Amino acid sequence: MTSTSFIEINGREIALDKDGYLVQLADWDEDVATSLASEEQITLDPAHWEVINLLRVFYNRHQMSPANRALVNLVKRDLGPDKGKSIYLMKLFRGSPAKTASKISGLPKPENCL
Amino acid sequence: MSCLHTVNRSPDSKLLESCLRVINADDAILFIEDGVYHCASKISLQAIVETVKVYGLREDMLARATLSTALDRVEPVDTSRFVELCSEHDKVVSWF
Amino acid sequence: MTENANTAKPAKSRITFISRSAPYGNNRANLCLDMALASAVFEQDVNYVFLDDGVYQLLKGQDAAAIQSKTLGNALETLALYGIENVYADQQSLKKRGINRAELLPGMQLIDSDAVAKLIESADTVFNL
Amino acid sequence: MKFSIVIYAAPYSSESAATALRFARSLIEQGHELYRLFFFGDGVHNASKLTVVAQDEINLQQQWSELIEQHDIDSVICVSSALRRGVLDQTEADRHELGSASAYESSEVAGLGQLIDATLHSDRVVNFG
Repeated sequence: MTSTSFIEINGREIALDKDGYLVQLADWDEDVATSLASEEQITLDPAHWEVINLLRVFYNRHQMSPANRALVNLVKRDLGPDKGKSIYLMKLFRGSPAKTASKISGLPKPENCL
Repeated sequence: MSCLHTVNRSPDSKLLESCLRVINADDAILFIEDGVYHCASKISLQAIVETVKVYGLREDMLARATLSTALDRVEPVDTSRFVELCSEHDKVVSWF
Repeated sequence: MTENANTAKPAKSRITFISRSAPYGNNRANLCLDMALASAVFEQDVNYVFLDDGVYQLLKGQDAAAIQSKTLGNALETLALYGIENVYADQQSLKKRGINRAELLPGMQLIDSDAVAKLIESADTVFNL
Repeated sequence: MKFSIVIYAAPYSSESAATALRFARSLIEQGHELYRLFFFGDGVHNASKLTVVAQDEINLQQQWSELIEQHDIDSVICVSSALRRGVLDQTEADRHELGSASAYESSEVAGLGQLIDATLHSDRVVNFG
């Protein structure tokens, strides 16, 4: 078993693995997302939410977490060319946008293959 | 640009058929593993156009008792010649 | 990726993937897709060809939940998002299996055997499984 | 000439892993360079060190490891294939808190980027499955 830590949200104990990903994907809700974001020093605003919602729809449909390239194209396709840019997403989600945004959106931890 | 195709399954598999559909006339085929059962099969070899060179991996033919029954069209090659064939052709496509 | 200073090679190669296996019964279709997506992430020039039983991957309406598996057809829909535009289905393989164009996922270009041969010929590397 | 070899087959289940091993040996003997071995899918079992083989049969995994060490070959086990199949190096075993490693130290667990890199830096990529 991977060692876990817990964050308390609305009286619920939410288990995180040591990389900060949800142990149970079903634990995700908007309050959990807000809390996961704050662990990354990110305060969620509507610009973040539209990407988070897009990612969750993408995951539910395709059962995969997109790599950065696919995320950029996904945002470009669904939110328009102004937002479908690495630089825009990097401002919203520091580090690797696909990884950070996937974590906050409650998607599974990537297998490090890509 | 010529290409070496390796085929590793027996005639029942239809793997050779797939390979032959997309092969170019100056390519070559090397039968390996269970693929060497093609080496004694007139039907298999007839399906391969004359310009395509046909090889069989000697070690696999020996193991499967197909070395002595192989048809003249097939040139038995050992693994070191397999390596040479890979470098003599521009690329290798493995059918398995 | 590790760069080796004494091997100056172009940063881009042309890779043709031939996906020849039906989904679910074994993992070859998934391995092929994983390789192609990785190639796209590393910005290689990718061609993706569905041949033989591989065309079964393209059927619309797959739902693999009942066999505890991810639905491959839904994953294939992401090829375009990964920048893989050259996606082909072999006409003869479809015909042999009685599959009509209308039954296929969108975005497939139907090609004949000669065109598949050309995609093999023009590639630097071919992955075929 | 620079070769890379991709192995999809588990040892013993089919002949392919043994064919690949003989091919690898032969190309090295002929003075070619083996740029990378890439074990993918069931092929990752070739890197498992927790194996016992009858005394009068060859231990393929051990022979791979000896070849890799003897010639200092860059040998990669695909991480997503390996984790699923329990072939772990110490780093992955520690990361997932699974105790001891099960892969030979001669191979490294890494991603598909290493395969793409191999296609870029090799003159020939030869697949065995």
